[in-house]
Amino acid sequence: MDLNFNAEELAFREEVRTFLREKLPADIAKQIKSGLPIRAQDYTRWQKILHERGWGAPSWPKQFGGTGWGPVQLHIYDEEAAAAGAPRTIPFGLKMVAPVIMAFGNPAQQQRFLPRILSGEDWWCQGYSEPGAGSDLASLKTRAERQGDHYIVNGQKTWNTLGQHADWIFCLVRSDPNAPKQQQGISFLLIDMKTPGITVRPIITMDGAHEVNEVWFENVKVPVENRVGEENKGWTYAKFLLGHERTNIAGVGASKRELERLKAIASKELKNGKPLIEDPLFASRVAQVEIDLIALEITNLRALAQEAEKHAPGPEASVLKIKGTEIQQALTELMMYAVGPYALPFGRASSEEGDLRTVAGPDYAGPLAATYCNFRKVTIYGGSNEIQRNIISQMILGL
Amino acid sequence: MDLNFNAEELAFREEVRTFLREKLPADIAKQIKSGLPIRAQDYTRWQKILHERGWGAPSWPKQFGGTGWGPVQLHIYDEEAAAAGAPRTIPFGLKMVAPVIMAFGNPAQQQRFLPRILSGEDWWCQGYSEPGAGSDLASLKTRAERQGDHYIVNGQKTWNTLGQHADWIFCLVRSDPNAPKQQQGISFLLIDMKTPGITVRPIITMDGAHEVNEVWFENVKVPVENRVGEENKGWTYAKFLLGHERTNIAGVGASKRELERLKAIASKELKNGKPLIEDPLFASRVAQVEIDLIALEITNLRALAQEAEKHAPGPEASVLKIKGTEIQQALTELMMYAVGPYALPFGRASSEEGDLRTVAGPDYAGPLAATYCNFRKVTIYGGSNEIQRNIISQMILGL
Amino acid sequence: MDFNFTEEQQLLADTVRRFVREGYSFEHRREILKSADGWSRDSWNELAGLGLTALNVPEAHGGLNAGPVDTMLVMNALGEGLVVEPFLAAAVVTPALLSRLNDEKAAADLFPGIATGERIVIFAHQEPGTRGETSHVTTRAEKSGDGYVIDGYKNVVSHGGAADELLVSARTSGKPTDADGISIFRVDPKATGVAVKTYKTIDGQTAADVELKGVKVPASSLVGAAGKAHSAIEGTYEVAISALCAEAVGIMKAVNATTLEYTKSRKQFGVPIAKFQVLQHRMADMFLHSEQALSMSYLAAIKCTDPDRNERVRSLSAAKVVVGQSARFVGQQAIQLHGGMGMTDELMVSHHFKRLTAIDLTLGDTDFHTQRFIATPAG
Amino acid sequence: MDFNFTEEQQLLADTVRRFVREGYSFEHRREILKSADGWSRDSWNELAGLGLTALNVPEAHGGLNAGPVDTMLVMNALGEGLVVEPFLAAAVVTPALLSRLNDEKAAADLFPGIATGERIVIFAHQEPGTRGETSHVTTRAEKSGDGYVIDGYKNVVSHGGAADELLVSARTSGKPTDADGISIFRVDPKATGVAVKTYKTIDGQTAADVELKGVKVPASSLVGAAGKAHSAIEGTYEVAISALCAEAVGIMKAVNATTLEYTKSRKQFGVPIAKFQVLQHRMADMFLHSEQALSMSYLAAIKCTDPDRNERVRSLSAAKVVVGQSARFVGQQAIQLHGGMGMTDELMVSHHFKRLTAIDLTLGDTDFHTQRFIATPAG
Repeated sequence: MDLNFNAEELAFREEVRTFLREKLPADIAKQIKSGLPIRAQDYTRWQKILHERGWGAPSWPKQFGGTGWGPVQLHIYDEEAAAAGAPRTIPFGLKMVAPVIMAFGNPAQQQRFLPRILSGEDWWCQGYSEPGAGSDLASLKTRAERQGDHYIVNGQKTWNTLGQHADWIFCLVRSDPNAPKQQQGISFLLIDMKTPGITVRPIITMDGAHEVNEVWFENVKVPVENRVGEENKGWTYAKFLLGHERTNIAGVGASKRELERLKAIASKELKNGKPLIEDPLFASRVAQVEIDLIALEITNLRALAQEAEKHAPGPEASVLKIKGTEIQQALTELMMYAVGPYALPFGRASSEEGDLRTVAGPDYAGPLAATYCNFRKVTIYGGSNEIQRNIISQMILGL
Repeated sequence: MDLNFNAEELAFREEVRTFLREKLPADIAKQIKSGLPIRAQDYTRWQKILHERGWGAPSWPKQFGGTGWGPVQLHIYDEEAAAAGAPRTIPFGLKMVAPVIMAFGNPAQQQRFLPRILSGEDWWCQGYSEPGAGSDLASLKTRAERQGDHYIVNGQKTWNTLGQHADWIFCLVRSDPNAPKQQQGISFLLIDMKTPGITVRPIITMDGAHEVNEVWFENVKVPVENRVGEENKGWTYAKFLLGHERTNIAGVGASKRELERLKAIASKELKNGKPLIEDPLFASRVAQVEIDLIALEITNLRALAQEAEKHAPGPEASVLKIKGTEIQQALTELMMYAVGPYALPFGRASSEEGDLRTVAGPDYAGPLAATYCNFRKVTIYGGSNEIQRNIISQMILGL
Repeated sequence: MDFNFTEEQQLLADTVRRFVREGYSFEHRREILKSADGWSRDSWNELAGLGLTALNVPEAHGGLNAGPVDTMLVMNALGEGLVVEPFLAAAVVTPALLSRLNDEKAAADLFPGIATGERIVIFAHQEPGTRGETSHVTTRAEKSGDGYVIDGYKNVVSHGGAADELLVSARTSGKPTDADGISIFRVDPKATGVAVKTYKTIDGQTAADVELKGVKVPASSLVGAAGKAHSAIEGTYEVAISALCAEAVGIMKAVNATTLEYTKSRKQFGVPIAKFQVLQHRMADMFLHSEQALSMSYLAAIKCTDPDRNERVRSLSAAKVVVGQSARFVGQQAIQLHGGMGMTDELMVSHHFKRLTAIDLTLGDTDFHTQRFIATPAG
Repeated sequence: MDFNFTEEQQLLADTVRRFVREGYSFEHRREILKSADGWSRDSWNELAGLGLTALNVPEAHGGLNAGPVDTMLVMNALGEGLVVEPFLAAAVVTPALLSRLNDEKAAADLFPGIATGERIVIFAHQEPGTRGETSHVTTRAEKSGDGYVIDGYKNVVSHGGAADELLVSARTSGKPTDADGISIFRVDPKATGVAVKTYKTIDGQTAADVELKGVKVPASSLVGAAGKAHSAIEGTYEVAISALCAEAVGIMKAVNATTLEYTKSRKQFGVPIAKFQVLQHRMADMFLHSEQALSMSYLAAIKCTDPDRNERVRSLSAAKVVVGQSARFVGQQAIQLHGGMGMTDELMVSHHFKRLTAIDLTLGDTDFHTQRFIATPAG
């Protein structure tokens, strides 16, 4: 047993670090390390840089232009990128629709869509959730009626993340309303966001951000050639996609970066004239998160090692999701409490402007309350933590 | 609104305090204030003293020899008695069977049983739970077959508290196995513990104590005159009894006494050469319990005030049970941690001897781990805290 | 022992509740939030019309001379409606301070306008690094000729931008955290050297940073005895905590009700999510928390004017701890149980959540009050 | 990165697990607990026969020179069976100490008997007030003629009553918590002035208080350099923590399994209680805790011999915190989910619970290790 990386893995880490040091734009890294949002164009800029290096799709197999990295390399890459302040991967193209197209799409679809995802030319978004159908995804109602070589799509999707920037949306639609079971009669469509009849309506969240949308479809014509796989078999592809969604869910690298930020803030803030980090209660709260994070890091490595052997992430991913998100929330909470009343001035987030105005107090205080509010989502989305506990009790405990 | 007691209530409190100061035997108070068990005979001794004063049954109406006190007086009495180190009331006679006999027993039963409970002559125990039927009490299996003017009782009761000292047991038995519903066909019997066929087998708990028993009935003859109320209507009386069981469930007085003991111990124990109570983390844990207890005290007073107006405790009792027991457990836990490794020497509890040997370390360390273990029961018995949360969600939230 | 309210108190509570229900809808509040000032003079006048601005003003100065229990009932109702007008800052805190400074002239000058709601007077005390410590004052007032020159910085002053006049705490002697040496000055926010930077806060309220640079004030602007303001400030602080606790309790009540409603109507897998035992127990815990918080808001109201300082401090800090922890639990779980919908600006629950968050960050957080409780011996 | 064990390690783990399953039933253990000594020489000899007493003894002295990972696997299995024989005290702690003291003569004297299991040598270090602080030594050894006179008091020495020989830490110079000035002496428990008071502990193990009153020992009884033992003691302590963590992980695994079984079979209102979602999530949380604890037991095993002191201390304290918190949660919830049955002496789960409780109280509790973690800067 050896928790350390081997020589080969260490060399790879060095390669990643060098690349990040040389190529990661300083303005982007600064924003991220300050807890500030970046602009859509920054994500694309970074994707193009990665693509140039051949690292546009770390998780794809080589045949489609991916790196072919194994789980440990992927992990090293993710952690280093997070620590350096690289943008997170917007998953909808690279990690969601692409694996589905690779596995179930036809060669024409693969050639048409994958290279543009890799290069950052196409921004994808997700059309899964509908109002009233959260965890119960299969109850979706958006209709697709076949008319010749087109489907006519009508309905409404919600919780669509960053769709305002998207060129394409992948959608689950009900193509057979008479199927005997909910899960049957669903098809998987790729839809050009420029198609007439699509309306994107912002959902403003309590942190003031425009991160999610409702997407309305009104008689939207979608060529049949944009259907992935068989008609009415979409649920199979949807489940496949959800199995891929949890990649790097533990978020250890990003949490380490945020822990450092927390410590930096708590060293600057004063309590009774001394740095807050020296207050015994606050120090113990920081230590608790740090210790939990150390444990999560190893639990994550164990899951990786298992994945490397079995080639499939198991229900253990639920453990990573729960602990990972609890730690993320604890970090945002402690940072907010660290600045006390200066967390209150509301620097409204705007990913358009790539900035978050600090209206009063130290620069670092600006985004903290908004981020705290925003991070309430992490225990809700991607299968709420309650759902994750259901999964553990069913899949691991056998209940 | 006034949280303070009025003049009349204050005068009553003074009366109680004076009585306790003068009449509570010092040896008993010392045991209790040291967290040590007392002997069965000590409970009886104290009951006789209370009886002499006319306070043998604080919660009974005057007509049966009770004090006729209202909820606030009862509360004051309970709190003062707990603070002074008086024995807790063994509830089975005074608070469980007696109200049932008063409400549903015939005059002969009332005259026969109640005075001997009041005087401490009869020690009662409870025959409710059975193996396999915990919270699901109505599924009980102990059979009572009518033969002339007797019932023949066969079966097994468990979690019988202190039955080894008991003169009488009240039992729920199944008198009609063919009743259409579980709750029907149950009768409520009073059984002399000296009747042939009764065997009391100790259940030793993990703290080494003999506090609970199994009670076996083998062809035990019980005169029909010992049945309370109607045959097969016992479930009604059982429910009535359970409604009375939660009296003083918050246990604020006893917890205040234990909090003082915790502080005393933490002032004597050292950490880094200073009193443990000055350690910032330990102090914050003590403060947290103390603050929770302050809140519980007022929540309890609010419930009392409501009870005084409505003359019936509501589902709010579940709030008191949950918070009360959580605080009790926190106190036993902190006391154990306060003495550190000296909690480990196992001073086996023995309520027979009324003592608990400290085998090593300071006297106060002796009972702490055993008490910690013992107090795991408080969130289990009297309706587990999970059941209490069910009650809140059903009866208060209407779910 | 008596948990009943007087008929007048019941009436007051009903009146404010009716105002919130009928005159302060979520949509109406949304319009107010969008406005430049971030609060509504019309709504303020309505509150004044109900007598709320006079509530804590002595009778001698045209007020109702009500007590903390009345304030509690009002804050409860205002909390439920998330009313953003400066009732706490201008009609609770300022009168509490002014009453405690024993300055008849200032009282006679200021109270009548406060009572009618015409003048908004705001106490500017908090500074960066204060963290709840009432004696933390680095702003200095130096004697200069007939008056004083004030230099310092006050931060996140609730409704500071709405002030017609400021009451500024400044040190006339002593070191930054000495209790002795703190004085209160009347300062015109438009005076030379005063810079008021107004902004909105996450909870939809407004606040301001107030910079004082060589601000000259006459000797007559001193309120109360020089250097002796600390005990008045501390007393005011306890009154403010009590009011905040009551506000949080009102919010929690609303949050629990809306969460219950939401989980009953929201279906997943064909059943209302309120049928899931885990969520039922979560809501039972939310109820438990809010019951304990309610108890402590009663204690806070009763004890915030207790003459025994230690008893007062311990009770108020204990209340702030219980309410802070409850607010955090109830708020976070309400969002969690509302799922994605709870994250949106569109539902009241996210606004309730933000105000609960702000309350925990105001006047000292849970850690601060735990430590203050520990440091204060029982009476 | 590699989470696999070698074939030899697998074999070792299987062997010990088989011993526990086949040779150490709950009933057998119950008999051992009832015996006067509270542990079984026969079982001890069986463990020795499996090579466990030689595991941590250097090869040069007849041992297997295994590492902390092997110890981890053994402790895991012994934990599951709640083996009460002195493996940790006599076959892990003592060899770790002796190896670190660099005293060839003492090593040559003591190791062979330790390796065969024939001699039980116990390290007596802890004193009242130690609370995990390794440098807290008030026992004094004063030079006197050719030797030393030792006075002091050691408390809750694990298996102290079983010792054929004691290794006693005593201060030859310095103040009570100085790292410098601590020495180790070989002491015969039957020597004049030594009083060993043996007792059973709540977890079914045995311990002793050892009083030393004017105990005369020759100069040759000093092991290692005078006054320089602290770093060896601290290193030993980390090894012991690592072993304790592994034991707790073994217990938690067993506890989770038995709780799952119990809730599946126990019916209330006609359904197995495992069907209640609240209990399902509770068990999911128990699983989560034990997974995090397992991870930390790996880290502890790898880092307990790390040459970088800060890295070692931080890792081991972090491990003790996670394992302590997990042990508390898993233990308490296991009893809660077993209901009344969990309270009884009759079920293994109550014994598991008590051992988990004891582990958290041993070698510094969660608060102590949180503070040690905070006080130790990252490498």
